[in-house]
Amino acid sequence: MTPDLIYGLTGIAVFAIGLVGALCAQDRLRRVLALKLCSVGAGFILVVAAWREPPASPDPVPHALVITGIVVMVSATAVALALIRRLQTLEAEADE
Amino acid sequence: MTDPLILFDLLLGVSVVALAVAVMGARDLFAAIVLFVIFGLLSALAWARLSAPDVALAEAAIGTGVTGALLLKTLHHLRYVTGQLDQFAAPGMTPAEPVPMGVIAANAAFCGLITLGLAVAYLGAPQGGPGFDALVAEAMPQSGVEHPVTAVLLNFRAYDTLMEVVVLLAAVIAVWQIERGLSDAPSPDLGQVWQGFARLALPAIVVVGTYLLWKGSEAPGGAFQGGAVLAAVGLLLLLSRAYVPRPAHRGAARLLFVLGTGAFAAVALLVTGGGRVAFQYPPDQAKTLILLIEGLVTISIAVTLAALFHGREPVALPSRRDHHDT
Amino acid sequence: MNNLMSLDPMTLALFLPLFGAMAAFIAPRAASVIGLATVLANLGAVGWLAFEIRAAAELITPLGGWAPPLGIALRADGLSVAMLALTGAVGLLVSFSALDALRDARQRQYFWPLWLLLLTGLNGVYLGTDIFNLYVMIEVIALAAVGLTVLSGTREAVRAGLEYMYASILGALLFLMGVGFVYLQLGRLDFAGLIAATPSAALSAALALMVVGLLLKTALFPLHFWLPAAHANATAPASALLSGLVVKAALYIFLRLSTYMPLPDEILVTLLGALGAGALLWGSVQALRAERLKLLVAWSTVAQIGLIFIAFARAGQVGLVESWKAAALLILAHGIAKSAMFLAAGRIKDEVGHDIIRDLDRSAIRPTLAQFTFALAAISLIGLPPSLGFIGKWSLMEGALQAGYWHWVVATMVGTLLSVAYFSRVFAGFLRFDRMQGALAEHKGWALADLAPLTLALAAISLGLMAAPILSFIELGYPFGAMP
Amino acid sequence: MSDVPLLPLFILMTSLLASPVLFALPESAARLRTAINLGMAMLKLALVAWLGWKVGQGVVYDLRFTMLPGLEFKLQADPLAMLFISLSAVLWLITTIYSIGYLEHGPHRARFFGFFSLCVAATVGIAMAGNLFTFLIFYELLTLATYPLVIHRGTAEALRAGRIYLIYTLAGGLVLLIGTLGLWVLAGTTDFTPGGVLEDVVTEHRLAAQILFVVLVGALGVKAALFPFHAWLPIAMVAPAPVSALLHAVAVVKAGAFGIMRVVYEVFGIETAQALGMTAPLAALAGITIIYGSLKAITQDDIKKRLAYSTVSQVSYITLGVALASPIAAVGALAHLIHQGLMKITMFMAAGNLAEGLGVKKVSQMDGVGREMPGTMLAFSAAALAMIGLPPLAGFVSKWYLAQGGLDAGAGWVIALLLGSSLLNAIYFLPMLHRAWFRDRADTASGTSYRQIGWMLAAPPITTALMVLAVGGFANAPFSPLEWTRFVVAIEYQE
Amino acid sequence: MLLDWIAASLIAIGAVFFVAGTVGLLRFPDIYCRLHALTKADGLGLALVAFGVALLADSAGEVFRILLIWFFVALASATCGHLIARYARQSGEGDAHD
Repeated sequence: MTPDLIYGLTGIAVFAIGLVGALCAQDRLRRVLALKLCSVGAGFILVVAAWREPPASPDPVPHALVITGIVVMVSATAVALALIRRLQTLEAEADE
Repeated sequence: MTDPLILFDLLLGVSVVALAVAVMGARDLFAAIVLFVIFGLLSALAWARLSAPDVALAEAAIGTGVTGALLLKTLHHLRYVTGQLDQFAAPGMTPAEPVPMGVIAANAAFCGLITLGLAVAYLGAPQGGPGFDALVAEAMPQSGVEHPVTAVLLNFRAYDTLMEVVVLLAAVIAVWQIERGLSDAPSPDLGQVWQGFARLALPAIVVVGTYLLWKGSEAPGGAFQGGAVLAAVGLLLLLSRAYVPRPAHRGAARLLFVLGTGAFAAVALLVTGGGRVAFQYPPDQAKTLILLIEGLVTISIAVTLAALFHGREPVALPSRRDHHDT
Repeated sequence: MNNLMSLDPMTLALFLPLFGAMAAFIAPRAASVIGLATVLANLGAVGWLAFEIRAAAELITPLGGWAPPLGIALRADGLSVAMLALTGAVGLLVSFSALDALRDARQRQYFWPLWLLLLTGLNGVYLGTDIFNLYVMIEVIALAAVGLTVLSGTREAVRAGLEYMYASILGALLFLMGVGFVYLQLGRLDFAGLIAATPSAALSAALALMVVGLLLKTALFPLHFWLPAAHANATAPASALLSGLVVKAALYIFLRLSTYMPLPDEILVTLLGALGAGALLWGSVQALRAERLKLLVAWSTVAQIGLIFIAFARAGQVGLVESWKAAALLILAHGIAKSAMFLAAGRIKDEVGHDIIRDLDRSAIRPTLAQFTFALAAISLIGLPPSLGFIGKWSLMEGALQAGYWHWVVATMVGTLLSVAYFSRVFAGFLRFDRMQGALAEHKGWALADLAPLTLALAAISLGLMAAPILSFIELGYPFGAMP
Repeated sequence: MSDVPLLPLFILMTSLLASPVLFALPESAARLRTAINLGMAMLKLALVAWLGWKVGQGVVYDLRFTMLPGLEFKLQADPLAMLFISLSAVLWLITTIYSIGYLEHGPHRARFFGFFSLCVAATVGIAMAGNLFTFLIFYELLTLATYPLVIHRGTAEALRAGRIYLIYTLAGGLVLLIGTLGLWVLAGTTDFTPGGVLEDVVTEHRLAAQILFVVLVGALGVKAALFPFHAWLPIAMVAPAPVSALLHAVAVVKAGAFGIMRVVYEVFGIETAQALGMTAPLAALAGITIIYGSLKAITQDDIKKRLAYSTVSQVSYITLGVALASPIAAVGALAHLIHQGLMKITMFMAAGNLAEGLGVKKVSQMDGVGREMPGTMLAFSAAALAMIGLPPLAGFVSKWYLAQGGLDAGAGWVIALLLGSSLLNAIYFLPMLHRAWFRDRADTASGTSYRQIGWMLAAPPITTALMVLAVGGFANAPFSPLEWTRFVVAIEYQE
Repeated sequence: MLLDWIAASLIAIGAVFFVAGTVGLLRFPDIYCRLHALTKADGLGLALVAFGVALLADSAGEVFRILLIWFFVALASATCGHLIARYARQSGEGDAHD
């Protein structure tokens, strides 16, 4: 048993949990959280795939990709959250 | 002989999955966000364990830190809008009806099915198989930097990285656009202790951020991690109202957002000529150019992340805090 | 300036809109001027690229001087240039009409940077050869597109934009997970690696993840749930861009991927076709029931995307060489006609003040030219000769007949009839005037703003006459099968 | 005169290019619109005359433009095309004059004349189409151009009629598309070639060819109002009178009949069609339509509806003549293409004048109208008598040839059919004439007194009525439609 | 070797404090008690762990950095505890058994 196996399966499970959450969650904020889980899951797979049995050093390219993915994800999250804030305000105004 | 740390790996893996379930299952949104932050930090730990310190840093700082702050800010806003601000642990935005067991079971089954399918495919793939290792090792000497991840980010696959900064730029433009005219939730008064903490922490954070940026060329760290840490400065400033964005700052903010992307793209274009294509830095100037780009990109990232936290573009403050400003 | 002379048109097509977007963001007052100049320059770059492709069939630029798989290369061939040209030309005309359609200064100020970033992303997709790079590009597109969707700022638009955002992120993340599996199996991410790969479980999973992600982004039934509201509630130029161009990016990636990594099973191809047929029927039925003009147009997009998937599926794995041509023609035809239609619908809404189909005749104001434009665009979308849509449909059905796939012919025919039915609801509104109150105004709405949509609609019709050269152009570089 | 290879294109363009100009003109620019309409119509007539002269000399016009690899947009001017173009050119001029008079004060004239022009362009395109693919293009254009004309009045009833019209004709067009595709897949070409293109294929793919025949003729039968696809035609009567005149005499119905001719003669070839066993059922169907249309016409009180059912019946003469597979019958069919056009346009314009001048729209209101509007009713009467087949009028000539052809083809029942049909024609036309001429005007019938109609309404039906007399009376003169018809048939039967 | 053992026991004791703090967080009835458990136990646990790890460090620089981390985490933790308590008191939430 090696770490990559464990974390690989971890990543897949996290991705699946996020996927199901994104499809089923009712709450707007929680759907964002679910998507975030998906992205971490995908990150796990890339990091795991880059891992090499020590003392060999890991492949740096997937690491760079995951960093890119993280930044992209925070951007998308920020936009989604801005939409949520806006929408909630508009709905609250409509209710009044 | 298995690694003695494998037990730790197992424990960590199980915790991460359990936390993911908890994030989805927690009935209180605030709890879900806190659990998510813990989840993110543990994931980062796992990645550090997988010899990916750069990724771990980025995930901890951006994926968890900044994202967590964004989520909490949004939650605060939602509670403000729906008039639940005063409740310490208000229920989520959804009615807190218990989810039927059948739905949970179906979700779990669906989830298990996806996991199973992907796991079969994963186990069938070559473990620790082919990669870019050899290519990177071969190209490193010409890259201009010593740290391979930085070399990939800013030289070999600089195009991706440029586009990633563009995504960030797009995000801040979109957020400004979406939130124009949106009224702010009142930011809480955090008291004297907090102000003292902020005063003490600020310089330390600046040092850490700069250090991360500087170390990036030879060791884990770099523009994104540094930028995220510096963005924390912005968050502190905004939260402690040491800095209040004003309409007059809009132009400067726009410039700062664009600075990194613009410099990156300009360098990428200007190095062309004499048979060189875009992004092909002359080997003798590669290090200088990369450091230049990294520095400017760090500033932009820090400012942009802080702006994403702040949300709407700076507008004139209403004389009285009013529900419908601008 | 010597430096700039050695630039290649592909790099220009990427950087021009990027710099334009930044400039337009920094200088909001000059955004319109900057935007128009950029879009024009972009079209120039694409023209230059097309010129070079005619001679060389394909062009490759390894960015940073690093050859794939380590680096990322830009590659153009006939198909990608056709998509770039579609984007550039439609984009230019939509830009012109945006000048008039966006009367609110703040909308205008944000429209340009977002649209130019969108253009950057689209151009990047059509020139990309690396699947991770494509992931980043579709995120650029997604963020800019969502920003455009909610430009109007109404509650419906923001709600639709949020749904769109969820779908977009989820689609992109599915794609990213697929990228992870590709790396796991192959250790590389460029197209050439995909072509050389032998089938395996991990690659099948990767393909499944990426295809589902792309289908979500391109809104193939039943993953279309986000599209109608998003496209119907955006401002007219944004709708035109979203419907005409944005969904095409994911379709294009799908087209490329499905050939580089052939679907492992004929049944899957048929399944995609069946989903396409489902989209065709469901989209048409919803369009028949839609009460608002823009919603009808948006549902027709769902139906038309279904048609494109039928085109993809109809010849199966063996005859794909012909399939993709039919699909590409339909993509081009839909891109032009649908953007014309959305712009026209926007003009009608602006002039009449609403877009309730039932009440379209009640108004004394008759934006004649916009209505005419709408009708012309509908002709192309229905697939009547000699429009480009007709040519696409013809090649679809010809191939299906030749392969003996009667069911696809029947599905296409039913879809065509339904499209006649739902578009004729609109025509009837345009042409009736018995219930009209008040005097008839004369030729109201002969505005300069009608020029852009009219040009697009006329192009959608007349490009059918150019089908032969278009077809021979998209074959340049033999987009499928052979790769560097 | 030197040879102009693009002549067919020019003829097409006279109306195709006029259309956008007419659209763009403001409503108030009536004079300019009239000038353009008449100018273009006359220009086209002149060009057609020139073309006819050239074709008569044996000049071959053949314009091609590749649309898809191997698939061409092709215009040609063969004698058969000339027959149809001449008809449309002559009648366009006349109908244009009539329309200008009819719609002088109506709304949406720009739109009307734009589509009107487009409609004629489509008809000319159908006539000159060199292959089925090109034919299909103009066939669909015709549908689109006529739809706005049918619903021109913009009432709920007109819209309903328009919807039915659109569904019928577009569905027909779609089936024609499938048929064209099938032909393309089966034969590798869609060119119109005397003798047909399927000769080599039928032995191997007999069933496919039979299905193709049914599909193509069925699709064209929609516009040709062949039973049971005729339902749209009487409903489309809500259109303004000049539109009805155009629809029935020149454009839509004739396009279908002309298409059937092309398909039978030049896609399948008459021998192949016979060998496939498809001509006899087609002839039977045509026969049924002839009787059915006449029977329905008798029961109609609305003048235009009665005329419409009469059209259903009369157009099938053409199909019958084609399906009988005899050269003599073919002469009758082709001649009837022209003759029916002239007769029917006269009657529709006359009916329009009755409605305009007296407000008379029903047969039961026609008492004594002959004395109020003698010119119009004389024209109507001449056309009606010709339709019944009174020698030596136009209808008699076509019926005579059809009967001869029936004998030639060994189908004796055709004689009975024609006699029966003529009897029915008499039953539904003669009462109208009787009322018009021999009864007194009942003042209370409609309550409206005679309103002066201008020369633009009065002259056209009289002109066409004179033509009806001429083509019948001088049937054997050189360059008469009949003579030209014989020339065409000689080509189609490759004699 | 001895140093290793001392370090290990320090870390272990620190971990025990963390566990105790966590149990308190989960079991105590109201917010102030929970805060009490958390800040006290965690503060001590952190100090012990940091000290233990510092003993294992290779260089003085590393020791310095570990101490710096301890300092800032302790500071942040204390500030957070203060903020929570303050907020709880303002909203009157502390009285409820939540």
